Amino acid sequence: MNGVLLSVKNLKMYYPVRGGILLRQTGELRAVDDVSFEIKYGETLGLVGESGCGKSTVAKTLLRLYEPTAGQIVFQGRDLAKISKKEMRSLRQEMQIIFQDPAESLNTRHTVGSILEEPFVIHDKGNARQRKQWVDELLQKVGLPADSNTKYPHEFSGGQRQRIGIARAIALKPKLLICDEPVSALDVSVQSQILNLLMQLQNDLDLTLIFIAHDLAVVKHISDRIVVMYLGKIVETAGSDLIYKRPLHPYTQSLIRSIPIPDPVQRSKLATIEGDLPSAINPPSGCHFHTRCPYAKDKCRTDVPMLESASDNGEHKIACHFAGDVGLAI
Amino acid sequence: MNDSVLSVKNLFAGFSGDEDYVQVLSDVSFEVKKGRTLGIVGESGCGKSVTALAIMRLLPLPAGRIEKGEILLDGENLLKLPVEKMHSIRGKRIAMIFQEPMTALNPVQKIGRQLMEIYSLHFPKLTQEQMQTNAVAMLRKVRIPSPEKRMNDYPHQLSGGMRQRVMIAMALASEPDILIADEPTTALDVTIQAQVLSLMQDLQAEMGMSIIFVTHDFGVVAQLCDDVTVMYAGRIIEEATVKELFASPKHPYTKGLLSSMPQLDSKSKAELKVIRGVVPGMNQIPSGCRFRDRCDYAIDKCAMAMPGCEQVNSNHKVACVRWQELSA
Amino acid sequence: MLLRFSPLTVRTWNRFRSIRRGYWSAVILLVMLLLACFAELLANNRAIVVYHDSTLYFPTYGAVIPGRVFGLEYQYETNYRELQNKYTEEGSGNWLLMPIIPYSPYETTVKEGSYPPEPPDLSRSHYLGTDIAGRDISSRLIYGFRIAIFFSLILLIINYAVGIALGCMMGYWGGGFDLIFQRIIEIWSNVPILYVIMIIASIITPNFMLLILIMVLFGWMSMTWYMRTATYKEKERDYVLAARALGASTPRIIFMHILPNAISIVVTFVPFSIVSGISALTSLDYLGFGLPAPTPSWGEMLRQGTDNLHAPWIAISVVAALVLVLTMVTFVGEAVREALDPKKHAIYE
Amino acid sequence: MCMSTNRLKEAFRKTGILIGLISSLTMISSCTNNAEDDQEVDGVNVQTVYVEDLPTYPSKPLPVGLVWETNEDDLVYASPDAKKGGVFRSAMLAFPLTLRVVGPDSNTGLRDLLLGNQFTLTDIHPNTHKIIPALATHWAYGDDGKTVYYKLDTEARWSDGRLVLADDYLFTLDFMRSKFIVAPWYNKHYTEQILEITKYDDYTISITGAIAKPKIDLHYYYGITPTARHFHKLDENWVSNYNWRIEPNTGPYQISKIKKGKYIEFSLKENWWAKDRKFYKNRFNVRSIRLDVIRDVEAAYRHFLKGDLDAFGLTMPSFWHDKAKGDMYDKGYIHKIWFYNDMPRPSEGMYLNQKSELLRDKNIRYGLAHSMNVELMLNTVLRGDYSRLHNLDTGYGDYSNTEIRAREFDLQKADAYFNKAGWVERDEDGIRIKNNRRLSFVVTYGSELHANRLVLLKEEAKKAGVELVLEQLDPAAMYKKEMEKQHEIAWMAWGFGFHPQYWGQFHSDNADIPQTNNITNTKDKILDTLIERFRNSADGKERAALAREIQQYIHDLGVVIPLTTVSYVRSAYWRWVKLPDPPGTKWSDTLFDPTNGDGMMGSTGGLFWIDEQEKARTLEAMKKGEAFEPSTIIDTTYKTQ
Repeated sequence: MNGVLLSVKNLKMYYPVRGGILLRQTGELRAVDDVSFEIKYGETLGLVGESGCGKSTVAKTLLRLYEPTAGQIVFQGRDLAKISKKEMRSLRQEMQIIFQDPAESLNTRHTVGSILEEPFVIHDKGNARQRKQWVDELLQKVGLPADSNTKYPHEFSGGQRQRIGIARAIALKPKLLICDEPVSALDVSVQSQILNLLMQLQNDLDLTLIFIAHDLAVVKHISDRIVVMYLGKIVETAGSDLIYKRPLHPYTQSLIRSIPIPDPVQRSKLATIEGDLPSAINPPSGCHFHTRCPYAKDKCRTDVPMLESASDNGEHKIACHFAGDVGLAI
Repeated sequence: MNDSVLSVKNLFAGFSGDEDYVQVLSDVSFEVKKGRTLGIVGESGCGKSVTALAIMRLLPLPAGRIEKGEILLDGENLLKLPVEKMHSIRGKRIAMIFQEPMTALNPVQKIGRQLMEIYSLHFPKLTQEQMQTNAVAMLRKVRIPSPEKRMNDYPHQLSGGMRQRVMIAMALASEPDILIADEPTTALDVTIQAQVLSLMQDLQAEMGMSIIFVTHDFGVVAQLCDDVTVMYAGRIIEEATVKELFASPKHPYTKGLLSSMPQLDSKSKAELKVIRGVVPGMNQIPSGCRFRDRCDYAIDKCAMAMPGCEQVNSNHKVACVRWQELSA
Repeated sequence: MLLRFSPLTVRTWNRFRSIRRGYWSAVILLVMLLLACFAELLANNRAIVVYHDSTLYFPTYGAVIPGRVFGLEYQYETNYRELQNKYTEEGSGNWLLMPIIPYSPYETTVKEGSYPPEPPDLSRSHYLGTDIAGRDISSRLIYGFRIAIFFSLILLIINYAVGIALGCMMGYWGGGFDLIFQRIIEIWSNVPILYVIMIIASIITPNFMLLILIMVLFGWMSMTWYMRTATYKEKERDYVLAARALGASTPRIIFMHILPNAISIVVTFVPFSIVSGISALTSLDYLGFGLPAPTPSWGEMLRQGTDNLHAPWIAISVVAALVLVLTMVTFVGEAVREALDPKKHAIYE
Repeated sequence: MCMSTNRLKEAFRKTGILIGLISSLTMISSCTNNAEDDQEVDGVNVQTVYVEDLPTYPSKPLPVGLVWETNEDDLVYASPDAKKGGVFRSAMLAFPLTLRVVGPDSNTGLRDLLLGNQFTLTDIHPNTHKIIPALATHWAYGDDGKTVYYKLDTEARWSDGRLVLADDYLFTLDFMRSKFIVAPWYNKHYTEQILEITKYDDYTISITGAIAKPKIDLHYYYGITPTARHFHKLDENWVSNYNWRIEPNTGPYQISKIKKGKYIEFSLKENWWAKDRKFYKNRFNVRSIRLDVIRDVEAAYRHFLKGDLDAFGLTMPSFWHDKAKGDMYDKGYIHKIWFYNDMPRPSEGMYLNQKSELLRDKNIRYGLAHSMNVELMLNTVLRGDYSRLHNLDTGYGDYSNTEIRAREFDLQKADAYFNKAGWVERDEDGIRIKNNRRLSFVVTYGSELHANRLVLLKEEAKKAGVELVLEQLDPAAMYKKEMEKQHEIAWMAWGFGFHPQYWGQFHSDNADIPQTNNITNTKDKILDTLIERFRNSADGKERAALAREIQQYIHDLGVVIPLTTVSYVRSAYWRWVKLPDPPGTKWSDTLFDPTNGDGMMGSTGGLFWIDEQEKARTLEAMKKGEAFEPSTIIDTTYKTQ
C-alpha cells in the first residue's frame, strides 16, 4: 500500500500547431507543461481543472496514447516514455482507461461480448470457452445482466454502458485504472452508482486510480489526493480533505467557490473570478493565472512560480508567489 | 402571491418515431410568476427540454406534436394562436437561450449584426445608429469587455462563456417577459458557470423578467431559482418553492437525487446513496407511478394508477401516494 | 455463438423495408439482375432445348452446334428458328423450345420487302421492334442492361476498394502521406474525365476491363475523400483510443473498428455510384467512345433512337428502360440513405 | 489521301465540304432585290485596287510551229429554255472566318462559291471529258510533253472591269509561291509541280509542269487560275489585311452584300464577259444568290419546308426515306429528284494487309471476300440506297474496267477456299481453327457510321467460320495506324482523282514502308511492271488499257474487298426551280450549284433556273390550298450499274 506505483517527472506534452497548405508547424500548444506527481499503490489521485487545462492529456500521455514531448513516466520502475511500442503494448495490460462518453468509447458495431472479449484476443489469452467464461464473470462484476453479451451497446442506458467500459478496462486485471471524467456525461441518479462501483472495484481488485473530473465535489469524494491543474501546469496538490478545507492557491479557491451549493439557504454571490481561460498556445507570462487572479502583483506577471511545499510533511504543494498571504484570504 | 405570467395546463406532447408514437409530456402543469425564476429539474430524457420547446411552439414538425393542454401567456392560449402571431411572440415576449450557443449562433455573421437583427425584427422603427447603440449597450450589459470591438467578431472568435453572454444579450434585447434558459450553463466550466449565473441574477433584478431555468443540477437550482418543478419521465412529480423543496423534499425521487449527490463537505470515500436502476426510456415506462420500478418504497398501490399531484401546503405539491406516511 | 444481426442492422433493415418504393425497387432490381445473369435463356437465337431423333440437346451454353447435326445442310451454327419451322412442317416428332425472345442481340433479321428499323411486331416476336441494323431491340436491351449493371458494379467494387484502402490510410496515418495524396487528388479530380476517356478511347478501342480501368483511374478519388474524412473522424473517437489503450495493433484497429463504422457511408453511396456508373457508360457509348460495336449498349441504342426519331420505338424503348432502371436505383439509394440516417425532415412553424 | 496534285487536293477538300453542303444547302429568295442596289457590305472592304505599281513581266518570243486547238464542237448541256432572274436562297452552317481562298481559315463552305466564280484557263466538258475553252480560247502543246500554250480570251475581265492579262497569270506564280500567304501546300505545289509560266504577249502564255503527262492531264494538273495583280499587295500583313476584302473574280457572280454572321449575297454581273460563250450560255441564271447562316441541318430543312430555301440535299437515307414526306410533297409544291451520275467514286473497301501471315495466303483472301455478306448489308442497314462497288476504280470512263465483278457472299466458295488453305476444323464458337489459332481478323475503321455495317458483316462471317474483331478508332488514329501498316484489315476509302493512281497504293516500292499508301503491302513483280508502264506512258489510250489491266490484276490478287458506292445525288426543290433535260451532267455531284462548279471535275454548275412566274403561281396556289401534281424524278440517264 505504500510503494510508489507511478511517478511522473517533468512530463511535457506539446501539440504542434500547423498551418498553411503544407501544414508546417507554426507553433505549439503546451497541453501539459512540466508536470510531476506520484501515485502510490492503492491510492486514488484526483485530477481537476477547467476544460482545456490538460488533465485529459495527462491521462492519455501516461498511457502513451499520445507521445510525450519530454519527461519521465516511471511505472513500476520502468520509464514508459522510453520503452518501445511493442513493450508498451504488452504493458497496457497493467494500465487501463475509462472514457467520459461511454457511447463514444464503445464500438457500436460490436456486441458487448466481443467488446469484452477483445482485450483477451489482443493479448492472446485463453481459448474461446475460457474467454466466454471470463466475459460472464466481468459482466457479473460490474453488475450487468448475464445475457448482456449478445446485445449491442446502444441497447443499454448510459450508466450501463459505462459499466461495460469499466468491465473492459478491468478485464486484464490492470494495476492502474485511469478514469477520464467517467461520470460527467451521466445522469445524477446514475453517477453515484458508478462512483460506488469504482470504489468497490478498487477495493476488490487492489486498483490504483487516477480520477479526472471537473466536478470538484465528485473528485473530492473518491480521491485520496487531489491535483489541481491550470493551463497545463499543476497549481496545487494536497490531500482531498485538506484542499477543500484549506485551499491555498487563489485558483483552487475560486474553483471551490464557483460550485453552486445545493442549499438555497446558503445562497451567496457565485462569481469569483473574471474572464476566461487563456489560450494554451499563447499562455500568459509569469504565473499563468495572473490574468484572472484578484491578488496578482507585478511579480506574478513576470516570474513563473514553482510548485513548492506549503506544509511540513510536503503533502501540500502550491505554485504561487504569495501562497502564504492569499491562503488566508478565503 | 405574485400574479402568474405564464401558466401551462395539462400539457400532453410527444413524437412519432419509426413505428410508434411516444408520449413525452404527460399532464404537465405549472405556473411562472412575474419576476421570479422557475427551475425545471430532472434527468436527461425526463421531458424538461421538450416542455421548454413546447412553450415556444418549437417542437420539430412533423414528428413532434402537442396533443392537448393549454399554454396561457397573460391568459392568452399560445397553442390557439395563428402561426404569424406566434412569430411575434417568440423572441419578443418569450425569449430562449440554449445549451450550445455555438449552434444557436450563425457562424458566418458577425455577432453585432446578429444582435442588430433582433432590434430590426422587433423594433423596426429604430434607425441603424440606434440599433448599433442599443446593441453595444446590450453587450455591455452582459459584461462583455470592450463591446464595440466585439461587435465585429464572429462567433468562433469568442469563448464558450462569451458566446453564452451574447446569446443572453440577444434574448434580452427585446426585453421579453419570459426568458427560457435550457441548460445554459451545462456546457460551461464551473468558473464560467458561476459568472453566467450571477449575470442572470443581476439582469433579472434589473429587468424584472421571469425566468424558466431548465437544468439537471440541484446546486444551480438552489442558487438561482425561486420555485422548482421536478420532472420524472415526462411528468411533474413535485413542485415547491426552492427553500421548501430543499428543506423537506417529499417525493422519494427528489429525496434520492438530493442524497445521492456527493457533497464537498461529505465524508470522502464513503459509499454514496443511490437510486436503483436507470431512467426508463419513454417507451418502457411502467404503469401507475412511473418511478415505482426504482423506488424503495413502492407498494402494490403504486402500480394501480398514476398518482396525481397532491397539495402538501400552499407552496408545495407532490405526486406520490405515500408522501404522507413517508414524511411522517 | 448465436448468429444474431445487430438490432441496429435489424432496425435499419426494417426501416428500409418500410420505405416501400425503395424496397420494391430493390426487389425488382435484384430479380432483374438475376434474370440478366441468365439472359441467354431469355433472349437468344439458340434454342433452350432441342429434341432431335430421340436425343435432347441444350444449345444455350457451350459449343456451337452446326446445322448438320440436325440434318441441315450447313456447317455453321444452326438457325434454330428455321429449324423450328422445319420441324413443324415435317411433323416428325422432333421439337425445340426457343427463348421468349428468339433473337440474339447481334443478329440482323430482315423482313422481305422492308428495311430496318422495323416497328414492334408480335407475330415475329420482335416485341420492341428492331434497330437500324435489324437487330431485336428487346434482346439488345436485356444484354445492354446486363453489361451496364455489371459494368457499374465492377467499376464500383474496384473504385471502392481503391478509395477505401487509400482513404483509410490517408485518414489513419495523416501527415505527409495524407498531404501528398490530398494534393494528388485535388489535381487529379480536376482532370475532365469524360474528355480524357474520349481521347483515350479514340486512340485505342477500349474493351470492357480496359474501360473500367480507365474509369477507375479517374474515379477513385471521391470515395477516397469520403473515407479519409470518415477515418479521420472515427480514429479520433474514444472507442479507437480505447482499443489502442488495450494494445490493439493498427491493422486490428482499422479492420475491426474503423472500417465497420465508416462503412455505412460507403453503403449510402453505393446506389448512387451505380447510377453514375450506368450513366457514364451510357453517355460514353452515346458519344461513341464506350464499348466497341457490336456490344449491346444502351448508349448506342439511345443515339440510334435520337438519330432516328421517325422510328420512335427505338428511342422509347431505351429511354423507358433507362428511366426505369435509374429511377429504381435512385429509389433504392434514397431508401438506403433514409434507412441508415433517418433524419426526419423537421420544420418549425 | 492520294493528294498528288493541287486539283486533287481541291477536289478532296471540296468533297468534304460538299458533303456538308449537299445535305443542307439550297436556296430561295426574298424577291426584294431592286437590281443594282448599292453594295451593302458590313465591315467588308469593296475597294479592289490596292497596288498602284503593277508588277509586269518580260515576254519571250512565241515558238513557231505550234498547233492551236480549241473545242467548239461538243454538245451544249445547258437548256435553251432557261430564264434569267430570281434569287436562289441557300444556307451555310457557319459564317466564314475570312473571304480569302488561300491562307489560314480559308477552307470554308463559302470557298466553293468563291472558287466557282474564279475561272481557270480551260474547263473540262462534264459529259465528254474533253477540254473546252474558258479564260483561254485556244491551246497548243509543246514537244516536251509537259508544256501547254494558251491563247487568252481578250474580252475576259475582272469583276472591277479590268482586263485579265498574261501578267495576272505570271503573278499567280509569285503569289502562290509567296510565304506571306501562309499556305505551305500551295507554296510547294507551285514550286515543285508548276515549274514555269512564260509570257509571250499580253494574251499568250505557256505553263510548264514537272512531269510529262497525257495532253488532257496537263490541263487538269497544271492549269491555273489567274490572280488579280492590282488587288494583292503581298506583305507580312496580307493574311490579316485580306480577310474582308472582296477579291476581283472572272466568274458570273460577285459578292454584293454581307451581313457578318448572318448572310452573304452574290449578284450576277451585268454584261459578264462570257455570258454568250458557247458553253456558258443559258447557265448562271439566277440574278442573285443569298446564303444565310443556319447552324443546324435539321433547322435548315425546316426552313426549306417553309419555303425559305429553294432546294435541299436528300442524299442521306434518313432524309430521302423518312423526312422528305408530307403535304408539301404530296401537293406538288416541292419536287424530289434522284439523279444518277457517272463520276469517279471513292474506292471504299476492306484493305487486307499482307503483312499478316494469314492474309498473305490468296485462298484466305478469296475466302474472306466470299464471307462478306455485302449484299445483305446493302439491303438492310443501307436500305438499298447504296450499290456494290465492283471495281475500286469505278467511274473513270475508259480507265475503268467494267468487266470486274466483286466476289459475292458465297459460303460454299468461302468454305472451299478456306479448306484449301487448311482451315477445316471449327472451334466451339463455330470459328475455324488451325494449330490452335482462330481464323480471326481485326477490322480497323474510323467512323461510327460504319459500325452497323460491320456488325452485320461480322455476324454473317461467322457462318463461314471467320471472326471479325471490330476496332473503331478516331479517324486520325486510324490513319496513323494504317500509315504505320499496323492494321490487319482496314475499312476505308481513298478519295478519287481525275485518273486512277496505282504506284502509291500497289507498287512494291511502297510496301513495308511506313507513311506510304500501299496499305495492303502488295509486292508483286508483274503488277510493278504494269504500274511502271502506266506511270511512264503519256498516251491516253495506252494508259486507259493499262489501267483496266491493272484493275483486273488487283482483283485477281484479292487484296481489297470492294464495298459500296453511292452513284447518285438526291434533292428536294421547290417547283419553281427548273432543271434542264437531262437535269445534270455525268459529273454533277449536285444539281443546285449556282456557280461554275468546282472546275476540278468539269464545268457542271449553274444549269438550273428559277421561274418567277411559276413561283408567284405556286405561292398563290399554296395560299388557296390548291395542289399540283406531285413529282419525284428518278433520272437514270447516266446510271451505269
